[in-house]
Amino acid sequence: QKPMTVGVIYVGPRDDYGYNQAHAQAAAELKKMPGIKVVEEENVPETAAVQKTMTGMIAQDGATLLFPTSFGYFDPHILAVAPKNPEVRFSHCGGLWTEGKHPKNVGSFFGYIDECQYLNGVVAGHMTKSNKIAFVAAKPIPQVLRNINAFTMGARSVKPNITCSVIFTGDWSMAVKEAEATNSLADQGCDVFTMHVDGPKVVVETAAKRGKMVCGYHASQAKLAPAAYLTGAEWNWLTAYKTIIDAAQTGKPHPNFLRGGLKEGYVKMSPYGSMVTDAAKKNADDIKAKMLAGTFDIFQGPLKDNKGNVVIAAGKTLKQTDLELEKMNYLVEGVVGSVG
Amino acid sequence: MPSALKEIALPVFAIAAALLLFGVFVWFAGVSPVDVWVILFKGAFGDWFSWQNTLQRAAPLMLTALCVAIPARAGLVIIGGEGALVLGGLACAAVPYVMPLPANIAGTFALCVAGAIAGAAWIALAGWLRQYRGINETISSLLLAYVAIGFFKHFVEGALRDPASLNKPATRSLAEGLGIGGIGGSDVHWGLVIGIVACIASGLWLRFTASGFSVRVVGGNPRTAQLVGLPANRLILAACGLGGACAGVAGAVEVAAVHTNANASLIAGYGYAGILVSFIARHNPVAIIPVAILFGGFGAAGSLLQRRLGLPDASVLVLQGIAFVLILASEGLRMIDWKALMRNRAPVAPRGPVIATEATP
Amino acid sequence: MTADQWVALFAAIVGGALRVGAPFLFVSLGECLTEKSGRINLGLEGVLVLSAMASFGGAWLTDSAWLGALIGAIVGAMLALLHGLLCSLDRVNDVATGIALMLFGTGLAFYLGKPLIQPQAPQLPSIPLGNWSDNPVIRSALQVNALVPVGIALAVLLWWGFARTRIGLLVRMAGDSANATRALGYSVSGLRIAATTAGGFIAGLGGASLTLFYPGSWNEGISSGQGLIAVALVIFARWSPLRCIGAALLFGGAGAIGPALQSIGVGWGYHLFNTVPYVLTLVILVLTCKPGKVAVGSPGELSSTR
Amino acid sequence: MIAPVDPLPPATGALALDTYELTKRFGSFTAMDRVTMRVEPGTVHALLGENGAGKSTLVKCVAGYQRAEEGSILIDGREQDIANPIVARALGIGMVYQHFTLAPGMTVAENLLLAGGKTPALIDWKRKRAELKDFLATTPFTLDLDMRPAELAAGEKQKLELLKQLYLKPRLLILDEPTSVLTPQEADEVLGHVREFALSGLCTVLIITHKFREVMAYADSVTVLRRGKAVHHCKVPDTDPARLAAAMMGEGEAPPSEGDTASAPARALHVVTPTRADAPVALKVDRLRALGDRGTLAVHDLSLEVRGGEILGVAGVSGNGQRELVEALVGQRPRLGGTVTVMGKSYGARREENRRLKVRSLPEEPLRNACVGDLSVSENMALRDFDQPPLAWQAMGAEVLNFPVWKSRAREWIAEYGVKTQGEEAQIRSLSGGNVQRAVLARELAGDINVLIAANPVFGLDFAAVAEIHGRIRQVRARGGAVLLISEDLDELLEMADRIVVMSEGRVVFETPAATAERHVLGAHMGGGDHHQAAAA
Ligand SMILES: Nc1ncnc2c1ncn2[C@@H]1O[C@H](COP(=O)(O)OP(=O)(O)OP(=O)(O)O)[C@@H](O)[C@H]1O
Ligand SMILES: Nc1ncnc2c1ncn2[C@@H]1O[C@H](COP(=O)(O)OP(=O)(O)OP(=O)(O)O)[C@@H](O)[C@H]1O
Ligand SMILES: [Mg+2]
Ligand SMILES: [Mg+2]
Repeated sequence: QKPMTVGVIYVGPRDDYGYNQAHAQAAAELKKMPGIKVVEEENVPETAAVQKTMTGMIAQDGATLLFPTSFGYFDPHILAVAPKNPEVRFSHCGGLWTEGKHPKNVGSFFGYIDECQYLNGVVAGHMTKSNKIAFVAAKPIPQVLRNINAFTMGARSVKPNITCSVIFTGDWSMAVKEAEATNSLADQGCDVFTMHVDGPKVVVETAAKRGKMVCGYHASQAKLAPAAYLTGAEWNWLTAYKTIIDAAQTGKPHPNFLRGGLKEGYVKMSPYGSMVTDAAKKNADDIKAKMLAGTFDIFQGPLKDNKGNVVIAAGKTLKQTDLELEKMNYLVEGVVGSVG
Repeated sequence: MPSALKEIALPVFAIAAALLLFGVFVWFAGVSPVDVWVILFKGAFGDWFSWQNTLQRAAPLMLTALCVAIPARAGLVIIGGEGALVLGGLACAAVPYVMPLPANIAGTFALCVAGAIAGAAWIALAGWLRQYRGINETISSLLLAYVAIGFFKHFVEGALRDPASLNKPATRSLAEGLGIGGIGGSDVHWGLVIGIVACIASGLWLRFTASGFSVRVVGGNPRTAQLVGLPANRLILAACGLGGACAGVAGAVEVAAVHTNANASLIAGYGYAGILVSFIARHNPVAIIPVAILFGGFGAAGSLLQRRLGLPDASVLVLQGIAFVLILASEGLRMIDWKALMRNRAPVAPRGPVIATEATP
Repeated sequence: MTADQWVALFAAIVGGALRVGAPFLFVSLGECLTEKSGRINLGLEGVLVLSAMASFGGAWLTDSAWLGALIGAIVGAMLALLHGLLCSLDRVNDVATGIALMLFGTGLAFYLGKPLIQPQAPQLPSIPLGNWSDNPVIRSALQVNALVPVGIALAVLLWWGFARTRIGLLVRMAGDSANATRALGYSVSGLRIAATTAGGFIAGLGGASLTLFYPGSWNEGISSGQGLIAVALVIFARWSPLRCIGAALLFGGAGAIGPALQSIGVGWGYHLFNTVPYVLTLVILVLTCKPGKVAVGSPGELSSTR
Repeated sequence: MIAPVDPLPPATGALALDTYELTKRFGSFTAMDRVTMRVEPGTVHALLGENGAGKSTLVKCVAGYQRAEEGSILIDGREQDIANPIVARALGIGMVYQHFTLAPGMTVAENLLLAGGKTPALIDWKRKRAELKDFLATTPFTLDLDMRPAELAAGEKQKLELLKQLYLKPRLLILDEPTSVLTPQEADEVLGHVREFALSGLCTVLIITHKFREVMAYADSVTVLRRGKAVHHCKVPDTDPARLAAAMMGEGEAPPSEGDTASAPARALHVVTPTRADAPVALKVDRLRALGDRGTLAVHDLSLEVRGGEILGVAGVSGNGQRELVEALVGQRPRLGGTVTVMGKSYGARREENRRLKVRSLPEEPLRNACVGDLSVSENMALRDFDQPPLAWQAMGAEVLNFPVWKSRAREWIAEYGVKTQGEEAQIRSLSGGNVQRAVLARELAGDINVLIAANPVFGLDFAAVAEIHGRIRQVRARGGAVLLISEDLDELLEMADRIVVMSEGRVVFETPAATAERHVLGAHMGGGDHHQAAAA
């Protein structure tokens, strides 16, 4: 049988210690699977170029399944190419596919990594001495805000007086700005850091240099700062990849809407660093167990944003799958910063 | 060698040499140069698909290159086309916020006009700063480009943001009928035609009309232009405005044909690539067309190079770098009188008394 | 806002100026030297990125940050030498060549730098200038890049050299009048190539400061256009190496304002804050330029000064 | 290196220069063809020749700026390989180039020091400035060490050029057209000093000039170059301007009927038909003000009138606002105040006014001021009226250029004005200086003219070209046009003008009919009444 050709498209360099690397690691696993051929292209901007890359993978390489992994690839690029190639399956990472609105040969998958950020927050809450923690973020978009809020709420579940300062750099990858943001936050007395940028390497190293602690993101950065790394929120894309490929190989319908958190194996935590206290570990592990059991909800009322407005009414609980969470546009109480 | 032949032959030699050098380069990386050459050709010009790929990438470059070329003919080196492009895109996306547009070709035209005006104003500002405040336009246009990008992001992520654009801040999408579609069902959108028409039109304008000729006079020697009473300031502003308008249209076309809204992906470096395209075309608007296609071809081929040979994406940057360095260098060799050089090589019998030419100074 | 926050804000801006300003200092000194000889090098962006990669790689391979910085500087000098050689050909435009070399330099750096994204390399030491204070914020803000004193020394050296050494006067003469230089029997191209190369060496140290001190690792987004903007810095500094120090600190400080304000909760318009250095440069140009006049100190042969 | 056979020549004092069959080619063009000549030590030797005769090429080879392909240069009888200016300087050869070789942005002190050749690697400015001050005290010129050449007037620059060479204590001093930017008084001052220098045995002087007056007054011997060949050598006492002119022109051609020398016979030929006093005022400048490059007022409330059929000469030492006046008149410099009227109508140098009021100009340095070097001869010839029929026709709302008409008219003008060019399609920058001037002349003198503004129109041209251009300007006058002739050459003004005004420090300080004008009176006013006046009085 002819091997199935799978195309993977990255928006940045494959080995960025971050978002793209998490995908590239899964792609590397795919390559080892029998009957699968992988073609890859990195640093593909979210312009007409990605449309050309997709059609090129289809026309020139014979790809029948594509993983365009950047959020910005979906609209309009995948939506422009997919209808012209109904026999090809498109699996977008980012979670935008809507029943009835988007083609059937397109699907999206994403992970509830805010669960891991919540756990990051719990560990941070135990470890912080100044009761000030920090988040270096790229842009004030729902995905990022959800992580900031989860991190803050995790920490405040330990000590309710903790504040989390956030700085938006404005770009997904801008090394000097990220370092500067980290330093500013350190100057303000923050002592545990996490981030949501494409390549967390700079933040991790800068924070470690300032003698602060960090929680990682995207992939494990433990190697970069073994003494400062508490734990981290990691993707595990292989789970989603395999589900989608299985469907394609067996001729099952294309899984259009895939989501998962810790329970489904879409995300995972980095192993705890050596200085994490037992109390912190225990608290985090307990919550993690509840998450794995499906009995823990991060976002439940009453919840106020940092301007004092009630954003989730008392008694209301938003499940992870609730689409309202994907429209988040506020920072919860305890976050120092504004959405702009 | 007839000069027209030389004009073509030298860049062609330069590209051939660049390919050769690049072959050596990848050979060090353990990849067969022959494979690389074959794939480069296939990826850029091998079949109709590759051609579409190449042309599609070339389209915005033609317009951003005009943003360098037209002011250059008026004597200005503008390198801030990126700023005009993003503002053009922003203006195009902003129009529907302020007035209703018919969802047809007239509406699309209005969008392009909005983009053109924004781009024109931005580059004309650089021209104005030069003419009236004595500020070097190369520097000011570069600075203005950074400022424009700041504005662009500020508005796209702020006042003009579509609340529904959740994780990728963008303006509201254009209505269905306002978009620019593909030519005859192909993937290549009408932006290519706009680019080619703009190149040819500005070429004709510069060559055959009185105002175009005036711009060339101003660019060739501003003092002479003043002597014969040409309104140098107005002509320079016009040239800047036209160039900026082209870049602005490039932004509008990117929005209307590709993105359907303005978002940060618009900042893709087309403005900077346009600088090189224009210089290599020697600021000749018509020559911009083939050079932009060559540039597009590099991009298209680079994509295939990654997928087939697993070379990193940067390899095409290296190839472009080598190629453009060599093409520019060949410009320096163009003026050499090869015939005279050959003749000088021939030994000349000394006619004077034979004295040792070495002496104690 | 509490006093502590004010101190932190102030420290963040001063510290930021020192940290972010270091690469600006080196590229502006490199560009200053290049422009004094009558040539513009827009390709310093390429030099900066390539030397950033080379210093990181060098430090990683030799296990010595200082050797890495030297390697970076030498690689920067080589790329600048290429620029110098190309521009000395007839009819070769320095702006276009600069952009082509920017492409070439970054391409080469990204290509060769792929295996360097993951590793960590030894870092340059920092000089604790803040030990007088017991405020940890001030102490950390004044942890100064060991290359900064080198840069300041270079600035003084250049300033002194331009005024009172033969080679300095000759470089200035090449930048002021090619004819005069030729009439004295010196090679204009030779002087310019030498100055461009030396400028690349200095700018290369800026690359080293990026990857070996701050932010201190190699990745493809390491430079945010510092090399390209060097041209503006030099104009800002009116071609004086001493004023380059001020210009670099100002650009660095302006870059630090946005994050510093956000860290105390002022979050509006950070994209606009990011444009502050560019707007400031424009404002200064508007205030200092006069139509039809060449500023004192600007090299007469420079294509960017009419 | 070969061991010296003869004892070394004395390292100081005037040297003897010989060239033997020196040949220099540029591509296929032989600029200097087997030139053999001898310059005796301690003399002033003049080189004469038409434009492009190869004078500059010859001396550049001696000064190491260019290298001859064949032949040899002998210094004190020994052949020397002068590979570059540094070697030349070591041999004691100093040269003042035809074009300024100053660094405009560096101070006078720095310029002098670098020219010194023996600049130490590290400079002790205190000592060096003292040295320079002492040196300046030994010369008749005064210059501020801290000024920059960009701020100096042309005459001062020329003095600085000379100082640069004198500072070296040269054994052979080469001057390439040193007086073209000086007033007669300044020229006399400079040449007098140089001649003294030579006669004292300190150095040999080789001087290039177009002015017979200077040759006759200051040179001991003269060599005439013609089309790259040395055609005539003689001692000055044994010759006269007519014979030199004949040698320059070639034997078969007629000697010039007039030249830039204003020698007595030439002036006698100059028949002045007086301007009718009731002729209308064609050009009226009223209290014109304009800034100079340094931002100071260069033209101070200047007023003047030129009537139709009149040539008004404007005399003055360069740097007294003449250039700024011309630029303000023709639109190359903003006017700060005052009015300019042509035929009673206000004139702002706009294109439409130029055409309606029939104003034309012949600026100095035509390639810099009146041409676009990259454009062709025919395009340059069309600059005045390319947007008018028949050179352009209206089509689709735009003026479309009608190139065949441009070309045919350019061909006619090329023939009429004798422009030497490879064709009307050749780039104008490939033409020689004189031919560029002719091409501009053809363009500017076409059709009716009310006002012609001419600035140094014959600067650096040979006398045949000078005669031709002067003739054409007189024709404008004869046809009733008003001519404003700005020139740094008093002789030219005395010969051409009906009336002369003197400009000093941006003002008109003196006016006189040309017929009764006296050199020394003009000179005194040009000097502005300070030390120049003392010298003239
Ligand atoms: N850029 C150029 N391209 C081609 N030929 C040139 C160029 N510059 C000069 N020439 C040639 O050199 C000659 C012009 O030299 P130059 O300007 O010194 O003239 P000249 O000898 O002083 O003559 P004139 O008496 O007319 O001033 C022309 O004959 C021309 O053919
Ligand atoms: N660098 C050059 N390239 C080509 N042709 C040249 C060059 N320099 C001089 N020539 C040509 O050589 C001829 C002699 O030039 P040269 O400058 O010696 O004339 P000249 O006698 O000094 O004239 P002028 O009185 O105008 O100064 C001219 O025709 C000129 O065009
Ligand atoms: Mg000459
Ligand atoms: Mg000449």
